[in-house]
Amino acid sequence: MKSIMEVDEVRYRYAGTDKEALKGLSLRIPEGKRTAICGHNGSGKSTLFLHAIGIYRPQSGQVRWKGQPVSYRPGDLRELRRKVGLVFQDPEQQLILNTPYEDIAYGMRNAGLPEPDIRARTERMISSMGLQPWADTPLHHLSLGMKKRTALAGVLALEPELLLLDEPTAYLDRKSEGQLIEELNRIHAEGITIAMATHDMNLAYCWADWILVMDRGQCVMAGTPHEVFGQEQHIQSLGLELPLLYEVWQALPSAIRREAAPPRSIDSLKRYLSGNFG
Amino acid sequence: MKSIMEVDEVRYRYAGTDKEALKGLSLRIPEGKRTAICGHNGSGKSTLFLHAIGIYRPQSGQVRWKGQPVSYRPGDLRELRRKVGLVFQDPEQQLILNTPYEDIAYGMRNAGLPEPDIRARTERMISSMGLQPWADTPLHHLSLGMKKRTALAGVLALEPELLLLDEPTAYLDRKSEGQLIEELNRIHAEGITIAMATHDMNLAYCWADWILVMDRGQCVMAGTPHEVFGQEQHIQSLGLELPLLYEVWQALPSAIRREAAPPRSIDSLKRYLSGNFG
Amino acid sequence: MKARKSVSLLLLVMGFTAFLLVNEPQSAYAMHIMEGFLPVGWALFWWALFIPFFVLGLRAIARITRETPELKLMLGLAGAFTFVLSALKIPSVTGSSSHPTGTGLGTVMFGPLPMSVLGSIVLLFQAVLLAHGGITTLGANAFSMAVCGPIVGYAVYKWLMKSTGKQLMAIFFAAALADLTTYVVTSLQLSLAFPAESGGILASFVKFGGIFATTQIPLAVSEGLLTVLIWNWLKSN
Amino acid sequence: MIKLIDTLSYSNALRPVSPLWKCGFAAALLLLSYVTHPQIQLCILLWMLIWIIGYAGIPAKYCLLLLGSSCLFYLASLPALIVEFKAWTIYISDNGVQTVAVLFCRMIACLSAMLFIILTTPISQLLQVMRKLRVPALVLELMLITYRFLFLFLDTAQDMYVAQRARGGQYGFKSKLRDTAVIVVRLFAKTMQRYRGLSHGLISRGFTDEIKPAPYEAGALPLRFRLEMGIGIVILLLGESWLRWGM
Repeated sequence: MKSIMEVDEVRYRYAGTDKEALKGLSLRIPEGKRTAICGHNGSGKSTLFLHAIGIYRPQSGQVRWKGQPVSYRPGDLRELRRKVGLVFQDPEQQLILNTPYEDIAYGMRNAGLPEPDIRARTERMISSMGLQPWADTPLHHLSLGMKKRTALAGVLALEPELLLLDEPTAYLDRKSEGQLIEELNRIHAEGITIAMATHDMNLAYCWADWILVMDRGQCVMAGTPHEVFGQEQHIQSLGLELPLLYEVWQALPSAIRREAAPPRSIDSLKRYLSGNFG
Repeated sequence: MKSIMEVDEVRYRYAGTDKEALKGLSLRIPEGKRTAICGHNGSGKSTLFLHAIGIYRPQSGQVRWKGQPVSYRPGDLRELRRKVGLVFQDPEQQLILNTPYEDIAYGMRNAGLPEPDIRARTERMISSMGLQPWADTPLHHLSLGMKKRTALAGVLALEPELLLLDEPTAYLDRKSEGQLIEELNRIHAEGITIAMATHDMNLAYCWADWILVMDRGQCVMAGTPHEVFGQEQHIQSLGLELPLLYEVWQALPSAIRREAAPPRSIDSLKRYLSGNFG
Repeated sequence: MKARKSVSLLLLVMGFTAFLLVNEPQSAYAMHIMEGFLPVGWALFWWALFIPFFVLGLRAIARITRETPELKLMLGLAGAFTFVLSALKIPSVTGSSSHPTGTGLGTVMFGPLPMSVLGSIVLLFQAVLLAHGGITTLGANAFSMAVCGPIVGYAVYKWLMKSTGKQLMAIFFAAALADLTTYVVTSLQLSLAFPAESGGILASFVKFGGIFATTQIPLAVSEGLLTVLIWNWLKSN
Repeated sequence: MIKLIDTLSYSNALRPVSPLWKCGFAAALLLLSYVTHPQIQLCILLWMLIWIIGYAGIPAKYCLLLLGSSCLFYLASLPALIVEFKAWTIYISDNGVQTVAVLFCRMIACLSAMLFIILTTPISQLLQVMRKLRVPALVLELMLITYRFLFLFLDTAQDMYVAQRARGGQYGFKSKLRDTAVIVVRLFAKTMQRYRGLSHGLISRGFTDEIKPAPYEAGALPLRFRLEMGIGIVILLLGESWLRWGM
């Protein structure tokens, strides 16, 4: 498995605090996969992301992009930030201009793309995200789900190779969450590597190909969903809960489960049950 | 079923907007129960709460407290606000003094309680909320979960008869959410009526005794969790999702479900399955 | 021999100062006279001069908040906003970055008298939370930044609006001149306290003014431009 | 920097000590620093460092960092104080050098007394002291709200700044100026939003016309400190009179 980004023994302490936010963190984000990075608030997920785009610089250790150590010269950093798109948890933080149309173009204008290109790409993003009816609506009139989609569109417009998302579904209702996940799967199908920080274990379980678990500034588990959640004890000792679907599955009588792999969506559970017992 | 607060045909339109936030809303909050008010963002839940404590005044219709129409004279309003405690979604909105210890006392000082009483009650609240280690830490050093507990403590210190909570679990991780719910159940056991606005259907399903569903400024469903979620079609037509546990339950073969009532927590599901098929 | 030593010392000090002023992002805070710098007489004098303006501002605020107590919340928040404004790093036309004072924008938004109160609160917090400025010199600093700056800014704004009607130009000069006034008054305060051996107060004023001009004049231009941009945005939203 | 001082003021070992005593002590030393000779002023500096680093447990590096960065103004003013122009010649005046030396001693002594206060006493306690000193309630209320929201707004501004850099902004003079303007505007909108939210939040908690602060709670001052303060000040005074009148 090739990794697109590697973090090696990184330590980071915020100025004026005693506690280290990252305590010798090492992890790899595999290329071409959908990775979920799980952990509590304060486990260092956001700090990790700010290292990934070179906003923070490790106090010791190294961040590598496609095997090469990240260079912190201003020009190289801009280049890196074009290849690695970061969508922040709070779209209010990220949205800069007045309307989705203007805001989506912001990053491209900074990157110095020619105006006709910017216009074409913006329109493409707007329509693929289903934002046409609101393209010229002031952002503060939009719902949170809409704002999140605008923030995502602004990052995707730059055609990053790696997309990082910080708690993308936080505080979305299930409908907007579903739309967002669909959108992410579409993007992934186009060949973009995606890594998402989340504390929603249900989401991580049903969406990710690869799971990393962070705890107090370190990466403590890594593997496929089945590998990671198979270690129930370990997960629970970290104070994380198991995915509901996984728990239900484990609670079913073994006569029903047989040797089947645990289903990762409610639909596949339904299909399994109706196929075998309908 | 006696209601502690009733809202009757209330209409309210924010100044400068065309849309009515409440369109003839009628609902009853039953006394002594745990009520969940569900609905999308923008369905009028927060506007309802601001009516309940008399910050907004209905443009038509009536709000009744224990059968009596609410009076909007300043003295009566202060009295009402002592009986009805409102915890806002964003704790920054209602915390004003520097530390949990000082802030929890704020409401009591406004109510003109004698100092020794204030001190005793504040200390009681601090310890029952598990805030001792942070009692003298400035608020801006606390985590969101801690701030939410402080805001709740400040409201509870006034010993309200009805406690209203606006999206109390928003932005909390699952662990803090669990602590908060436990706290609410303890308060409820002491005889306080609780109503919580939420769009987390899983939470509403497993926590509430009574569920109200709001949609576009009206109350469209009311009943026990089983009654409300039994109307699957109706819930889904409102764009709300069913609780995950409920869906899983419905997916189980009817040979397993038999005539049992759907379980409302993962533990009771496990117990049911192991009791019948273990 | 002695002269050569003096000259090399002089060059060293000047080089060091220039380095600090240009490279230190906190150079604008350096315009706050530090704790213990002014002789006791002058420190008291500037306190005495500042307090009447503060009281006037306070009375203006008390008048509005008596009718609508909630406006207190607004003014307190405006204080926090002004503090953050003064803590933002803005690029200066010389290429280094600096901190705006925010008095120009605050004056146009909240008026000069409330600004004298908010500005003093901001200065006090800068002294207590950042160790920039001081308590004994708060009177002098507040007089230059929270009193003179806003008054000049406001007067310039009103006058330009009346005579030309060009709002953006008025905003630019209000913000830039509020900044410049602060700088000129501070230089004056310093030269009064430390007159030169030869040439007295005037020579001293030229010396102090000359040193701080390297950062403060570019900063005033930048802050003027920034305030115009902000104003454009606020209007278009 | 701002979070550093704030955090230290809440977590240092002298926090429980009565704020009124600490302020009185610091005020007395400020006054002494203004009227005494350089030798005494340097004693004040040393004594204050013992209180700050020794008794309050502030790490020495932070203390020296703060002393150093505060001297920036002093350094910047140096040329103006010692360089003289006369008849087209530039020279360093001996008087100027002496002024500068004397000034340095006074300033560093005052600075250490001020650092003692700001590093050991949190703002909330300073507000209580100011209330005791009869600063108008309105000023204190405004300061309270300002302080309460200062960190929130700073974080918001910082977050927006980071997001702009993540999206390739804040690069070059024009883009920096424009992006900073956007931050200010967004922050202003948020300020107004906060204002509405806060007024609802406080009204629901019974706010009518004033924000009632917590009452002053006198912390104890250990006898050992009381003795050291008293004896120390007497020794400084004696030293000063000896220097002045050669007793």
